[in-house]
Order: sequence, then C-alpha cells, then structure tokens
Amino acid sequence: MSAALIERGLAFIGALVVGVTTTVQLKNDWNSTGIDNAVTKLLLGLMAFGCVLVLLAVFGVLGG
Amino acid sequence: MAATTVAQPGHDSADDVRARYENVDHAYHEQRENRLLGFLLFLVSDVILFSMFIFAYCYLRNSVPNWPPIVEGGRQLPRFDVNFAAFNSVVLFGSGATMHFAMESWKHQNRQGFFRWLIATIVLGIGFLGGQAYEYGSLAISWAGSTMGATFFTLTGMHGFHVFIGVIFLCVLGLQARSGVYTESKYFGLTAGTLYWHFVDVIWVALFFLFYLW
Amino acid sequence: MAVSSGAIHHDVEDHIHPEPEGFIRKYIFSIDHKVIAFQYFITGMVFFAIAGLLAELIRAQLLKPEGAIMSNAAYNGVYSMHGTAMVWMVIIPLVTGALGNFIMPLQIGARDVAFPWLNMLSFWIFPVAGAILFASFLVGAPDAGWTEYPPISLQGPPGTTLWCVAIFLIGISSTLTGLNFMVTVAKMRAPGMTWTRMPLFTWATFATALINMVATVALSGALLALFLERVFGVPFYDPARGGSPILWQHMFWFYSHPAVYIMILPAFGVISEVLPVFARKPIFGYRLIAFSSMAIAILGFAVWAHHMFTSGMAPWLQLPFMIMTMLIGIPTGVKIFSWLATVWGGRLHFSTAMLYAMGFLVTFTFGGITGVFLAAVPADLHEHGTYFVVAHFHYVVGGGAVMGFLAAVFFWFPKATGRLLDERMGKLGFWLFFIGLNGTFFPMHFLGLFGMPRRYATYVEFAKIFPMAQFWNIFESIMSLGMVAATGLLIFNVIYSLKWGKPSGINPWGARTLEWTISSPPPYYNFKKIPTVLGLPYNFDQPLPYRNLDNEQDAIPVPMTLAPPRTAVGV
Amino acid sequence: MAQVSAPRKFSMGPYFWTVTAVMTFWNIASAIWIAVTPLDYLLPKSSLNVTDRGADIDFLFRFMSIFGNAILTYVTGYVIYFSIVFRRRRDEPANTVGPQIHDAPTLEFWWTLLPTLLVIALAVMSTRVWYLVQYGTGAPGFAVEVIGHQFNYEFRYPGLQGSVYNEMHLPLGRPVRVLVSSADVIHSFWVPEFRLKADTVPGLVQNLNFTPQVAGTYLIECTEFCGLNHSEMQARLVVDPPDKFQAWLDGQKAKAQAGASGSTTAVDLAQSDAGAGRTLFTQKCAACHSLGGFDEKKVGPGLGKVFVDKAHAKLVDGDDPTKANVAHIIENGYNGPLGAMPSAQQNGLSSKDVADVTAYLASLK
Repeated sequence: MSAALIERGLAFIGALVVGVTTTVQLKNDWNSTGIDNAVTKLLLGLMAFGCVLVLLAVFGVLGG
Repeated sequence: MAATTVAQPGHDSADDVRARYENVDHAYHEQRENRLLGFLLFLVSDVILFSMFIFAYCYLRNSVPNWPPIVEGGRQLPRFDVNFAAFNSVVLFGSGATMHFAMESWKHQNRQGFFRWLIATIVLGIGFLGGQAYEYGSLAISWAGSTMGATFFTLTGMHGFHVFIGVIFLCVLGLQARSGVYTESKYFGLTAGTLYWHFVDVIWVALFFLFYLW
Repeated sequence: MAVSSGAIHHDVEDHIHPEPEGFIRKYIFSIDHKVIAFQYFITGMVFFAIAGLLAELIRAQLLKPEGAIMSNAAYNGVYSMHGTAMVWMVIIPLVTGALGNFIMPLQIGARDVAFPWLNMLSFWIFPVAGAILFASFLVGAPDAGWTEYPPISLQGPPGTTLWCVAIFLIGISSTLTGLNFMVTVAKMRAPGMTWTRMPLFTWATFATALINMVATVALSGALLALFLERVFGVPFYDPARGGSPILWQHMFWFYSHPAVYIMILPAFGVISEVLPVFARKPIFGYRLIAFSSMAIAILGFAVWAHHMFTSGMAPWLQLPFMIMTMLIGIPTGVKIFSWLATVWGGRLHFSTAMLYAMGFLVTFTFGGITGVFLAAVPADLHEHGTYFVVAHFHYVVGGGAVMGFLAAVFFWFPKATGRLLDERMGKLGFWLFFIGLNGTFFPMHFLGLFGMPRRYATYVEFAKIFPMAQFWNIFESIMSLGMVAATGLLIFNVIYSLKWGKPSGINPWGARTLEWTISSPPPYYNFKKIPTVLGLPYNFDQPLPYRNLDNEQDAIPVPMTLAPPRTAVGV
Repeated sequence: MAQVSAPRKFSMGPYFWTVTAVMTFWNIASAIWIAVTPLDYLLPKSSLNVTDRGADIDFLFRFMSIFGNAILTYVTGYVIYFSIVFRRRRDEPANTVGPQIHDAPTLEFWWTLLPTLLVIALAVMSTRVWYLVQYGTGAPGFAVEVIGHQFNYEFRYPGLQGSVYNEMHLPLGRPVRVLVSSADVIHSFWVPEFRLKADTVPGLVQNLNFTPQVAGTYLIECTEFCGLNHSEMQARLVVDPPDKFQAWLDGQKAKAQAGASGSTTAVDLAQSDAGAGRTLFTQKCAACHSLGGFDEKKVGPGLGKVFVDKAHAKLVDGDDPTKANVAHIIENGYNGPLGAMPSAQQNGLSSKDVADVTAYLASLK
C-alpha cells in the first residue's frame, strides 16, 4: 500500500468530514447578522469549496 | 443637549477619565466597530498582496510555451505532488473548522470547549507547517532555480509565514482568554483571530488550486 | 432640519483622553493627529529641500549639451533620487500625512483618528525610510530612475536594494495611514454629518485613503519580488531566466498610476475648500465634485498600462487602456469647470491661498490637456520617454499637487498656529513660484516633441538636430531658480510668522467647516462637545449649520479684512 | 452677530459676452491657423511627411492642439477675467457674499457631454492609426530587425549573413516592417522625425509598420534608460532611393560573405539530440514561435505541428515538411509575407544546434 494511496485516503476522509461540518456550520450561521459574520460566512463557503477541490484532486479529476 | 454634564477637560485626573471610558459601554462598541472595520481592511490589503504574486505567477506561467518550465539542460521540471498537498490542505481546512467551533463555544459561554477546540486548532496549524516543511524538503526544485520555484516558494512561503503568525496569534489569544481579558460580551480579539485564521485557510484554497491542480 | 447620522452617535458624555505630560509624549512620540501632522510637515519640508537641491543639480548639468558639472553615473543617481524622493518622501507624505492628518479629523468633528497609535507608527516609519533612501548615496545611488525598470535595475548599484527597502517601508506607512483614514471617515463623523454633508476635502481624503490602502500593497509586492531577485537571485523579472520585465511594469504601474491620484486628489479637496471661502459663494456642484473624486479613485485602477504603450504589451490591451485613460479626463474636467463656476460672480478676496488656488486652475488645466495628448496611443508613440512627459507630470504634480498644498499651507496655517502667514511675502512667493514653474516646464514640451529624451545626462546629438536645445535648457535652469526662491521665502515666512505673524483668531477667513469653530490652535481634544451637523458648510448667507458648538461665535462668520487688494494680482 | 448684506443677484459680469466672443474668435482663428499651417513649430520636419504614419500622427496632434488650445484659452481667460471683475472692491464691506448658486444642471450636462464627444472622436481616430502602425496597410512590409545593445544598435536584413551596426538603411517609398527586440536590457528605438517608437525588450519582438517617404539622414535615439551611457546611445537612419538602397545591401552582403566564408558547414541530421533541441527552442525560438498549431502566432507561426499539420501541409517557403527542409529554414532564416526570421548564424546556432532543434520539432507529434 503506497504512501500516495494513504495520503489520498486520508485526504478523502478529511475532506468529507471538514466539508460536511463546514457546510453545516454555514447553514447554522446563515441568518446571523453583522459584517464580521458576513465575512465569516464568505470564508466558510470558500473553505467548503476548498474541500470540494481536494475531493476532485483525490479522484484525479483535477491535477496530476 | 445636556452639554453641562461634560467634565471640563484638564480638570479631571487621568484615572477619572479612564474609569469613565471603561464604564461607558457604547464607547467599547464604538471601539469594536472601528477595530473590526480596520481589521477587515487589513485583511483586504493582505489579499491584494497575495493577489499581486498570484498575478505574477499566472503572468510568468503564460509567458512561456510550456509549463512546468524547461530549465538549462533541457530538463522539464516535475509537477508538484498532489497527494500529499491534498492531505496537508485538509489538515489546514480542518483547523479552520475547529477554530469555528472554538468561537461558537465561546459565544455560548462554553469556555472549556473553547480551549479544547483552540488547542486542536493550534495543533493542526503546527501540523500544517510541519507538512509544508516536509514538502519543501522533498521537492526537486529550488527557490532561485526557475520562475516556477520562485513563485511557488515565495507564495507558499508567505502563506506559511502567515500561518506561523496565526499560530502565535492564537496562542496569545488563548493565554489572554485564560487570564480573563475577554468576557461574554467583549471578545473582539477572538473575533479577529478567527477571521484571520479563516482568511489564511482561504488563501490556501487559491494556492492549492493554482500550484497543484492547475 | 432632522439630525440623521451616517456615523456612530457621539453622546455628550463621550470620553476625552487626558493630555499627555512630558516633552517626549507631547512632541516626539505623540499620538495627537495635529502634532503628527506637524511632524509630517517638518520632515516632508526637509526632504523637499533636499530633493529640490537635486533638481537644481539636474538643471545645472543640462546647462551644456555635453553635461556641465557631473559624470553620467552621478547624474543618473541624482535624477533617480530626485524623482523617488519627490514622489514618496515629499508629495505623498505632505498631502496625506500632513494635510489629511491635520484637517480631516477636525472637519468631521472627531477628537482624533480611529487608531492614534497606528498613526504615530506610520509617521515614524517615514523618516526612517527617508534616511535609508538617502543613505543609498553612500553605497551608490539607484540609477534607473524612480521607475527602476528591470533588467537594468537588477544590474544597478547596491543603493538600488536600499531603494527597495526604503520604498517598501514608506509603502507600509502609506497603507496604514490609508486604512486609518478610511475607518476614521467611515465611523467617526459627527452626528448629523451624512456622507453628502461631508466637506469636500474630507471626501478627497477618503478617496485618497482608499487608493493608499489598496494600491500601495501592490507596490509592496512588486518591490518584494525585486528585492528577492536582487539579493537572492530569485527569478521574477530577468528574461534570461524565464522572468518577464513587463511583469514589473504591470505591478509597478498598478500602484504608481493611482499614486498620482494620491498626490492630486487632496489638492482637489483643498481647492474645493479654498475657492468658495474666498469667493463667498457656495461650491458649485457639490455632489458632482464629491462623486467625481470617488470616480477618479476607482477608474484610476483601470488605466495603469497607459504608461506601457511602447513597452510591448499585447496590442489589443492598449485600446481599453487608452479609452479608460481618456474617460478619466472627464471627471477631472468636470471638477475644473465646477471650480470656475464657483468663482463666477463671487466676491473674490485675493489672499495668498486664493492666488494659489486660481493659479492651480491654470497650471493644472494645462497639465490635464497634455495628459490627453499622452493618452492617445499613436501620439504617445512619439512622446513616450521624452521631455514632453517630464513637462506633463511636472505641470500636474508641481502645478497641481504642490500648488494645492501651498494653498492649504496658507489657508490652514492660522488654524494650526493661531497666527497668519505674512501675506505680502506669500504673494511675492506665489508669483515667483508660478512664473518659475511655467518658465521651467513649458519649454520642455517643445524640447520633448523635437526629440530630447528624458534621463539624458548629455544631449549632444539632439543639440545637433535642434540647435535651440541649449538655449532653452539654460532658460529653464534660470527659471527654476524662481521656484527655489519661492520655497526659501515660504520657509522663512513660516518661521517668521510663527513668532511675529498677525494673530488670526478662531476664523480669519470666515470659513464654515467645523475646524473653524474651535480655537486656533485647536485644543488637544479638539472638541469639548461633539457638535451636531445640520447641513452643508457652503451657504455663506445662512447661519452656521451646527449645534452644540464649543465656542460662542458669529452665526454668519465673515472674513477678517485683509489689506484691501489694489489689483487682482494683489501685490 | 454679524450682519450679511443680502446676497446679490447673479451677474455674469461686465462685458462677459464681449470677453467670451473675443476668446471664441481667438480660438476659431487659431484653430484655422493650426489646421492649415504646417506643424513645424511643434514637431520636427512635420511639413515633409517623412513617413505615412508620421503624417497620421501629426494629424492627431493638430486635432488635439486645436481643442486643447481652446479649452486652455477659455479656462485661463475666465480665470483672469473673473479675477479682475469679481474681486472685492475697496469700498465693499468684508461681509458681502456672492450669489448663492449651488448648481446649474444644464451647464453641467453640456460640459460633461462635449468633452466626452471629443475624447470619443479622438479615441476613434487614434484606434485607426494604432491599427495601421501595428499591422501595416496590408502589403507585406520589407522586414528589418533592430536589436538594442548596451549601448548601440544592431540591424539585420533578410538574406544578409551578419549584421550592420549603428547605421540603419531603409528603402524609400516601400512599406517597411521594423522588428524591434533587445539583446540585454530594455532600450528603445525612436526616430523623432518618424514619430515612431518601440521599446526593445529582451525576449520580446515588437513591430512598427510604416513607409518612409522622404530620403535623408535621421537620428535614432534610445529613450528607455539602459545604463551608464544611455545618453550616448544613438544611431543614424538613412533613407535611400530603392536602387541606392539595393546597392548598399549588396555591398553589405558581399562583405558578410567575405567574412563568413566557409563558416556554414553541412548540417548532419543523423546525430541530433531532441532534449538539447528543446532547451535551444525555449532560449532561441520561443520568443517568436509558440508550440501550438500554425495559427497560434507570436511573431512567427506556431511550430508544434510543423511536421504533421494537415491544414498547412507545406512549409512557409512552400517545401514539403521534411527534416532537411525544416533545417534549411532554420539555418538560412526566412523572409516573406509572414515576416523575417534571422538565420542560424544570426541566432548563434551551430549546425549541430540546427539539427537538435529540428529533431526536437520532429519529436512533437
């Protein structure tokens, strides 16, 4: 079992967990007001997008 | 207006003034508004700093016929290893999530949870830095060797530096929180720390795509 | 009139910081925006003197086609340092650091800027950066001009690295100042001062701060890369190693074109304050002027590549930049016409500040017109890199930014010190400066068009095809002494008037913005009670639009009568 | 509380229309004068129309001068006029105020619209000239290369082995395409009498298209700071009648042959190294040639499919895409409707290098 495979596996699991939690948090905070919360929501969204990128990378859709 | 209630400046001691200042709550909120806007503007300027180098990277990448570039000796440089980077990215994103939980628990007066999540964040942050160090060590390209190395090490180095600062920032915040600097209603420092940490994560999203996936 | 506030509401029991005791806390590491403004003013004037001296060395060198006084190497260092110092160590700190710091918080009725400590920090970076910059003379001054295009700047003398460091530092200072001012204007306006009741100088400062905060960081990036390439050989710009010289030009001009708006916008603000006061007539088209400031600030980010029409940028890219550049001329023209309409039919008091403002209208208009000449790509193919460009930007910066700054000095000096500057010296100084400026830079247009490139230590070949070359260069060099005299006179006037100047009282000019409602010089805390604003400060026949003022005073302030002018010239 | 004398009615001022009429008359007069008289007071040798593009650019200068002069006259004139007629008289109390006018929408509308129309007109005319300078008038220009050095100019002519220094010759009345690039740092190629300029940027080739119309000797100057002796970096440009120019070119060729006799050995395509060729390509060719298809032009066509391109079965010189023919082009350069490519010798390629580059191109399949 090669290092690359382990890395991919961990990345896959991690991305799933982080992505889901981030999305859930985003949903919970959705109605919060205030400029700081607005920015936080934006950043959380982009982080979720980052997790999607990781998944795409894991399945070799992007990169490689 | 009740202009008469103003103590004549110069006639009251510094202590009176400071006392009055600290007891007036709207003064704090005013301060918070200013600091928040100031901090967000600081993040904006930081985004611009990164985007200049990202612009440089795209520009240099598109100004040569093939990428990764070919260096003296006709050797074409290898692409970066996606697998490890993907793993390391997840570590960093994870730290973003934990930081968010830390903030949430603080907002819900759950100090214990706050510290637990904060420590988790710091550990993950350090883990990411370790991963970066490992990757730097294992790379075949050098900083000054090619435009690829130049842009990669400069951008990721700048980002790593930001993460490093962030880790210290979070440690300081933790200690302050322990010594009771922040209260349930006044915790701007923590807000700033969280924003900064999320910002660092998001910058990495861009770098991860540009260097490993593009 | 209803009090609708765009800003945080300051209650009367709002805190007043106690004045610090001790010389150091008071005058050296002060966090008082007024003291910091003075520090900027003094430091800036010192650097102004040095950079002006360098300019005179340039003029002396060009007295002879083969170069009168120094070697090519020395000359290259001199003009590079002149440009760099004038842009980053003189104009920008003076118009943002000095003017913005002193006037803006007073105009919005605030007790200080949002982050006083940050303000102090950004000032103290400035002299350090200046020292580093001028220290580069010791190790070999940078020689590639203030633009430092690679690859030549990669081969430049060691001083070029110091240049990078100095400009990087001053860039940090500018960024912090911009951030600070943006928050101050956005959050700390007096109750009732909505965005559309803000004085125009504050509008200009806000627009400037926006550019300062956004663009300057871009320059920092470019400089960081240049520094890394010079010191560690990291390839960004060197074409031999895969880099691109054009990349630097993009990154550099993305800052440095907005930078000219950093220099000129505060001057616009000054003119918009000075003209109505001395014409006793409302500013014409308040909204148009205010919004055109923002329009310029924003459009200013989309025109940088008009500095690169001959640089080998992709041809199709040149058209949008040409069109944007021409479009940005329109809000500028609108401002000029509005200022003309402001004085039209007014009752003009010809104080020195007013003279400078009127002179500004002429010289800046001329600079703007030559700007259009440069915006047209084919014409620029002829003009680029010649003395035509030199003339253009000296008309804009010297005839625009500096004239506006001098108007501001004469206008706000009484507020800052409680004494008027001497008007006779001031007017004499104005005519010296105005004639000197035009005499020096007007002929440069023709020299440039007839083939004199800039940054030439010698112009033997050019003198062969254009025999008048030497005559005009001598003429310019002589005329430039007028500006030297004017500067010397100003410095003497400032020192003289600090001690013997006529006491000014609260409001010598009958102006109506908030800073003229508090004593001069203003107290440490500026406003005991934060005033309430009911309207625009430009209606000269109505009572002041403020409530809750500190000082009892005329509801309709009138100018304290200066010696009635014999002529419009006023000397 | 200070009294204020009631704001007086707005008056345009004594003789306002007279003054305006005088300025307008002056503007019309000077407009006519600028339009009809030669611009020799503003631009060198303007009346001679030294080049066709130069003439176009001079026309732009006329246009801009006319309106620039008008705007400057009005602004300056009104500043002076207002300063005189509206200054506070000695007998007037200090507290007199002007008419309280805040704006005049019609006025603002017109003074926003008119400049806009002006710059649009200027933009349109500029675009036309810019296009002609960039892409020529259609006829394939006679291509000459200019290469900037610290601190002199090098000129290369099609079919001429070796280079000419410090004196550029151009044929009279023939469309010319000047290809500008640099060997070291950024210089600039400027001929004031031609009104044309292009920076010489290393690793980049710009071109200027025009037709010289007047024989004579002109000055070439460097306008981009290039080092210690920047201000001594000039060269002469001689525009000759075609026959004289041809004679000069033949003379140069003869000299070059004498110099370079026997230097060109046969290319041995057998021993070639595609890897080395790839390096050479990025160093010597990539500035002008992409690795895409034929149509992905930089300066010359893309070479990625040069051996296998169905759309362009023939090479640019009409031969079949065999290794020998490709090597022949690389070795001897090319000059034709697609522009000018320097020879292997001018590019500093040994015959081994030529073989390597050919092998590299052949390997791109």
